[in-house]
Amino acid sequence: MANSHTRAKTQEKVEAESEPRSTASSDYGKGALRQGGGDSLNGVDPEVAVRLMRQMLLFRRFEERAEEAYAIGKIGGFCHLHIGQEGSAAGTVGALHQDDYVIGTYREHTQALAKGMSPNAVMAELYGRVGGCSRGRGGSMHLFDAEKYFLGGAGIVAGQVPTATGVGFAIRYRGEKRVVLCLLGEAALNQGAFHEALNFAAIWKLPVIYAVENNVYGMGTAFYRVSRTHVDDRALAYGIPCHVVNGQDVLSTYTLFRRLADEVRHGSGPHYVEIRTYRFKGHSMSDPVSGTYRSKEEVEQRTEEEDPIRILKERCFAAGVMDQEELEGMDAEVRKQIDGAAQFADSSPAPDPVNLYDYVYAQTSQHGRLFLDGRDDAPGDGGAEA
Amino acid sequence: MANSHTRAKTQEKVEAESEPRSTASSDYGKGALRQGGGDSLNGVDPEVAVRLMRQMLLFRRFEERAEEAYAIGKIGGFCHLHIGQEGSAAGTVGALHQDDYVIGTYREHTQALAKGMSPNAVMAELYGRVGGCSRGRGGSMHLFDAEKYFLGGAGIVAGQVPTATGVGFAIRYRGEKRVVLCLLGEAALNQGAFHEALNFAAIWKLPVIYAVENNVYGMGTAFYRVSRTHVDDRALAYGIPCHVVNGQDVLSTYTLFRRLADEVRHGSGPHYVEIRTYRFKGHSMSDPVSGTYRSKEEVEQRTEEEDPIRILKERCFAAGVMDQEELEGMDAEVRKQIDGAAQFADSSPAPDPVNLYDYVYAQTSQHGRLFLDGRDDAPGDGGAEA
Amino acid sequence: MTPPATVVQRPRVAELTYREALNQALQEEMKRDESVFLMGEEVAQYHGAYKVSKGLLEHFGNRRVLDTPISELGFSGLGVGAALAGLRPVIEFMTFNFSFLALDQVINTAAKWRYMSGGQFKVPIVFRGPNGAALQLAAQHSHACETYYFHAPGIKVVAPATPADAKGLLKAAIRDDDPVIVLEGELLYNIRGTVPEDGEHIVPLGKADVKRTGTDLSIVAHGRSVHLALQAAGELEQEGVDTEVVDLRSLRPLDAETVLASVRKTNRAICVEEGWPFGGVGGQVVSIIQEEAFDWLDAPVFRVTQADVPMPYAKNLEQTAKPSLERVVRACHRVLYGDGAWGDDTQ
Amino acid sequence: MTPPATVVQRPRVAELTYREALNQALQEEMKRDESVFLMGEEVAQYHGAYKVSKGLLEHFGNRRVLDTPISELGFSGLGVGAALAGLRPVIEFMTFNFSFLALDQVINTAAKWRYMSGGQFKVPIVFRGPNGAALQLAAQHSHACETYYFHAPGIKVVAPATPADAKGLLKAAIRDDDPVIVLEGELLYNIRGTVPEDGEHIVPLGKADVKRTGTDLSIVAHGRSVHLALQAAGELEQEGVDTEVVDLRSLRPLDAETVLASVRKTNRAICVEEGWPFGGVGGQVVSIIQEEAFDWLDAPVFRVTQADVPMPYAKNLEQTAKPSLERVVRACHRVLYGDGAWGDDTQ
Ligand SMILES: Cc1ncc(C[n+]2csc(CCOP(=O)(O)OP(=O)(O)O)c2C)c(N)n1
Ligand SMILES: Cc1ncc(C[n+]2csc(CCOP(=O)(O)OP(=O)(O)O)c2C)c(N)n1
Ligand SMILES: [Mg+2]
Ligand SMILES: [Mg+2]
Repeated sequence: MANSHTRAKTQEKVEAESEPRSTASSDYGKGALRQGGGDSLNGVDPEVAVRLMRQMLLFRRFEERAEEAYAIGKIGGFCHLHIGQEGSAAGTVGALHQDDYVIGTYREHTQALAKGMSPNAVMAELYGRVGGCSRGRGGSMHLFDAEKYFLGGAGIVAGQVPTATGVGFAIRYRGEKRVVLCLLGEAALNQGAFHEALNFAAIWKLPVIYAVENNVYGMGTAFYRVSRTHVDDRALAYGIPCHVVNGQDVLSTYTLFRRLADEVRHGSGPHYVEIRTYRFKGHSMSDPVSGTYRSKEEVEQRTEEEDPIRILKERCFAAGVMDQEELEGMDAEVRKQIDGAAQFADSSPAPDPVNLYDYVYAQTSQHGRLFLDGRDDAPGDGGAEA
Repeated sequence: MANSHTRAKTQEKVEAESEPRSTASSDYGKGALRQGGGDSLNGVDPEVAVRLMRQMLLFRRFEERAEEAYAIGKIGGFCHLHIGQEGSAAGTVGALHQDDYVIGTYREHTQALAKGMSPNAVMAELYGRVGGCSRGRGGSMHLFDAEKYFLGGAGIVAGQVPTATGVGFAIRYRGEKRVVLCLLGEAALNQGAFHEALNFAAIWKLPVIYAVENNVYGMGTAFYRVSRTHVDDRALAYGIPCHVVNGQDVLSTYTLFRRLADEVRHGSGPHYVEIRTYRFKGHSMSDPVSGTYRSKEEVEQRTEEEDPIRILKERCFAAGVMDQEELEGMDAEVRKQIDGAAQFADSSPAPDPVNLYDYVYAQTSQHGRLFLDGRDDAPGDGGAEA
Repeated sequence: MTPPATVVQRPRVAELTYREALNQALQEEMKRDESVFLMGEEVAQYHGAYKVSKGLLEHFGNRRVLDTPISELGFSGLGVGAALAGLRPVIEFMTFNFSFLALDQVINTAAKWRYMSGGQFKVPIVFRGPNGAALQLAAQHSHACETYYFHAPGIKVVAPATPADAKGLLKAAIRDDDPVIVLEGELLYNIRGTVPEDGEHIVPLGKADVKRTGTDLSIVAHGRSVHLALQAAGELEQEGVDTEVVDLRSLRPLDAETVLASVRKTNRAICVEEGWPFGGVGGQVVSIIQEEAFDWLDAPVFRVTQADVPMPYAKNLEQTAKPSLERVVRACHRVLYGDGAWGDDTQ
Repeated sequence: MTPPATVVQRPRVAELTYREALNQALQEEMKRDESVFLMGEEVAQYHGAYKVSKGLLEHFGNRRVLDTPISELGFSGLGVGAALAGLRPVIEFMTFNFSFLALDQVINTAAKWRYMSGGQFKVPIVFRGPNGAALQLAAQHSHACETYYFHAPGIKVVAPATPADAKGLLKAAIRDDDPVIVLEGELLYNIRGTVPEDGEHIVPLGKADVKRTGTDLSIVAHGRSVHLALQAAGELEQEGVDTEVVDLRSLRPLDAETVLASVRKTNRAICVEEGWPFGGVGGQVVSIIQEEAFDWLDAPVFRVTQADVPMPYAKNLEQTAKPSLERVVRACHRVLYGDGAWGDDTQ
């Protein structure tokens, strides 16, 4: 299998217990990331390859539209795009079963779409409308869909890592054959929450896959500036098997996650994957694409060489499962879908302010006051019979 | 060197940078802990050996007296004894220079004494008297001595690890040739604070030695129940050299820390040491010595076989630097010293309640109220000229 | 003390400690609902640092009673995740002093997932453990943490004062679909009281309890301070003062109506709490009273709190720092017998 | 607005933004004192997420301006350790929303080391950064964190409303020997105002500032709410109401005397704040007013706060949730023109 590599803790006892099943490959290291366009589908089913292509196109067009909508003020607040990292959304989330859980970061539009959430509902959420997947309460950073088992949309760096681990706990508690995928950025590795959570997953053998999207930077800070070790070293301290995959190569990513999800579902305990990728845009809409912490040349070169869509395109063409015309047709379809999403978002109404106090609690209080802001419009919950 | 072992991260780049200078020895593993009584001083100066013996006797007698005083109500609150772990107090703190910093846990009576603090002031603190080293404000868990560079006495598990790291930062900032020793228990490794701090020490090459006293249990929980990896695996994730030493053998401990402190003082960056030891008493005064989470047999056997005082005694006798009579004479002196400490504590007055508001802030406020409890006795700070 | 209002038919009662009452609540709810589990430091093999979970491991096994590493942020977040996925975790903080480390998970995840998801997720989780100063545990181990939790919408907070309330409120908390903080009194675990054995003994969240009726003065308190208030009421009775003691029981929801009804009757009130004054519970209660019963007040509402200092270790300093019977009585006197020119004397 | 009282001789002044004023304070203090350094996420190469530290790396080098990993607990604790060892760290939280993760180090170490050591150690550290909701950042990124900090003795808290106060308070905070929390208004960074260029422009901690004098009504506010209060005062002026605006500037120490003097003059007051009500700043101010100026009050003191909900994302909901000019004016009207039977209307 190209572009993925696995390491396990060298210490005997732990290795014996964790039984990493990944086959180590020899292309680990700096070169791995540059070996994108292969000449085959690496054993991936052609139908799957086509589906992944469609997904990645959808993600790209969605994000481009979000960028436009932000520029004209239809979207507010923070907005973090995933452009350049589509391979990791499609290859990770796309490799799961429908009833597997996913929790992501604030850079999660595509992850939500990959889990099957409707582009309409996601776009409407970015617009802050009632038709949004979080009814306009969450916005870009806080997308949710309980029915699709998409749990967020978490805005505190690494905050979702314990949460995901707890979902894994619930799966094991009920004896289910499910997986929870926890997506995080490489900068989250420096948060204590990450460490505490991984230790739990290790000691209780929880069915969690930690997928670290290493896009080189956390805001303006390159990982090497805030760590003396590599991304794939960090989980070894807990005895969790570590894998590295080239996220720009969606087929490798997909293949690895398919296998790991299967293992986890059958009781392997947690896995940890470094997905090597690159963010083509700024950290958020207010961050310049280049100039401050990375050079224009760097961004241009990597955007040019490591576009996951181009890489898959070349593979699909080479394998003969798709040609230029089909691709263009697919893209046209996707664009239409995104137009529809934007229209849906536009026509969905803003939430009614009278519902401001909804969803804070399960229900208004039968006794006592839940809200003490003294506003007339606050639900008049509370007491009376005293 | 007997009973100490060093590991460094295997990854090339990091190894090259961290240049661990410890000589690896082959006695790493379960056996190491049982090899206490050697037949020589392992190159340690006889005078030093005698000093370490005196120190350990002082610690033992101090703790025994604290235990008695607690039983009759002279000491209140939580009280955590270090009996059985004297070798690690003497061998770590005792290996430092006077102007090196130390910060410890709530189990720090002996660590404070090892840093040269007066038994009188420490005992008086346990008694809650103004003559105490924290003027009666801190108690057993919060011993301080600014002049001796003893910074606490920290009651939140792992809370002192970032603090110590910051002291290391200050040392480097000023370009001083000093070391900060951070003492912690093995259970602290599961706190996020530990991880965040170690990463800082690694990336900024701070002059900190993290000394983990692995006494097997954190309260009633054996480390293997809350970790799949070993104590000495945890710092590898940051590229910090890891060492293991038998804390029941004070000479090995001393020798290792002397060397590491020297390296750190000369710019090596941080070191991490697992000190293998055992707690002979309960976690605190309310915790039974055995029965709940460890058997009577276990405690008896280890107390018998691994008493650091007995081990050093045998070495000293074997090396001819001390005989039974001298030892007894030393013990009698130490006991007298402790009697004096208890007398001092007893005769030191309780703090005067009129000083309740002292030391909360640098000074009472010139403007505005610092204290809002509406008490007549609160300093009448604040405003006026409005 | 009035018996809890929810108990309809005459239940079997037992004389239990506060600790045993909490233990019974846990046992009953774990029996009743397979999705309830207990997690925390030393809760299983050690039966809890304060022995609240005695026997639970033996009864329910290590699937449902779990010892954790010392990772407050981690296991709090783990609990939230488990709750999101449909379980009903009860998380024990060995003491609430250590919960500062977990605050982000409580405020930013537990309290917000329902809201941010537009109501799609619920977070039925209980965080419980001892709160407030015990004896000579010094500054890092003597926090009353009310303020840190009741401040944030999305969270509920209760603080039982008696064994019966401890059982009834913990059961209500476990059954509640929102995150509930249960602040147990570290010094209350050994107090005894009558507790309904009834498995359906629920004290609803948000209902204050008038623990003593009176006409001259209201003392508003919660948790351990209720006992101080009752003692003070006893002393004042000697002087012919008839004191009403309102035990808030819940801090959020807050039963303003019971407080207001009491003050409208007595026209005078004080608030007693174990915590610090800035941003304390008292300020909130005072605000409500003066906003909504301004015309009924014959005197300002005074507050008795811990001295505004970190808790000292020395026994005598600690006693001085804690709210005392004497201070409570003195505040009552001030409210009762002030010279009627409120304000001058305090300048 | 009155010029700061400490400036004696007529200083050179400049028209600066709040951001520039903070930057100037940092520059001046770093020049003045070698032991002052700045540490936080993106403060060096990126000049801070809000560009407050622009130019500092270039000026002072990476020894004194340090980018950190995303480890709030870690770098806060690091700062405390550095302070204990004699430095004067300025710690930037990218926003105070992330400071929950660091709370334990602030409350349990920074605030207590002096006390627990019987006065042997000082902890001269500043924690600063944007506080309060900005625009549509939703529930996890819109906290006003006053309550979490001013609650604990050992800590000081300030919240400047203007560029001049921002400079003067930050400088005072850096020179102070206790831990000081500087709550900067996330939406204030771009406001402009006159700022003394004087390197000794210090606004002492604990001194409120009467930003507008008036005789009919007092509005007590801090930070961004001061601007809302001033706007409201302008509106009320049209109606012939003469409003006094007291800018607390410091929340701890709290300048109760200035508040009380104002209320004793106007006999009516409201409190405005960006945060949530339970345990908020308003409750504290109300308590003091009614305890110490009871007889001067002609009406209850009402509070205007953020709606008691997590901050919603949608623009219109967010606007509804925030304290607005309209709500402030309405509260003033209530206090001014209530029917004099305070309490009935609110039941
Ligand atoms: C605890 C916390 N600290 C700081 C931030 C501000 N912040 C948001 S994203 C981010 C960078 C995260 O980088 P990374 O984890 O690599 O994810 P990426 O943005 O690259 O996808 C920072 C510092 C935050 N949201 N939470
Ligand atoms: C954050 C935090 N959680 C829990 C506690 C309660 N507690 C005090 S000591 C201790 C065990 C610590 O064990 P270890 O670190 O191994 O040190 P030892 O007591 O063995 O010396 C616990 C759980 C605490 N003080 N702080
Ligand atoms: Mg990144
Ligand atoms: Mg231990």
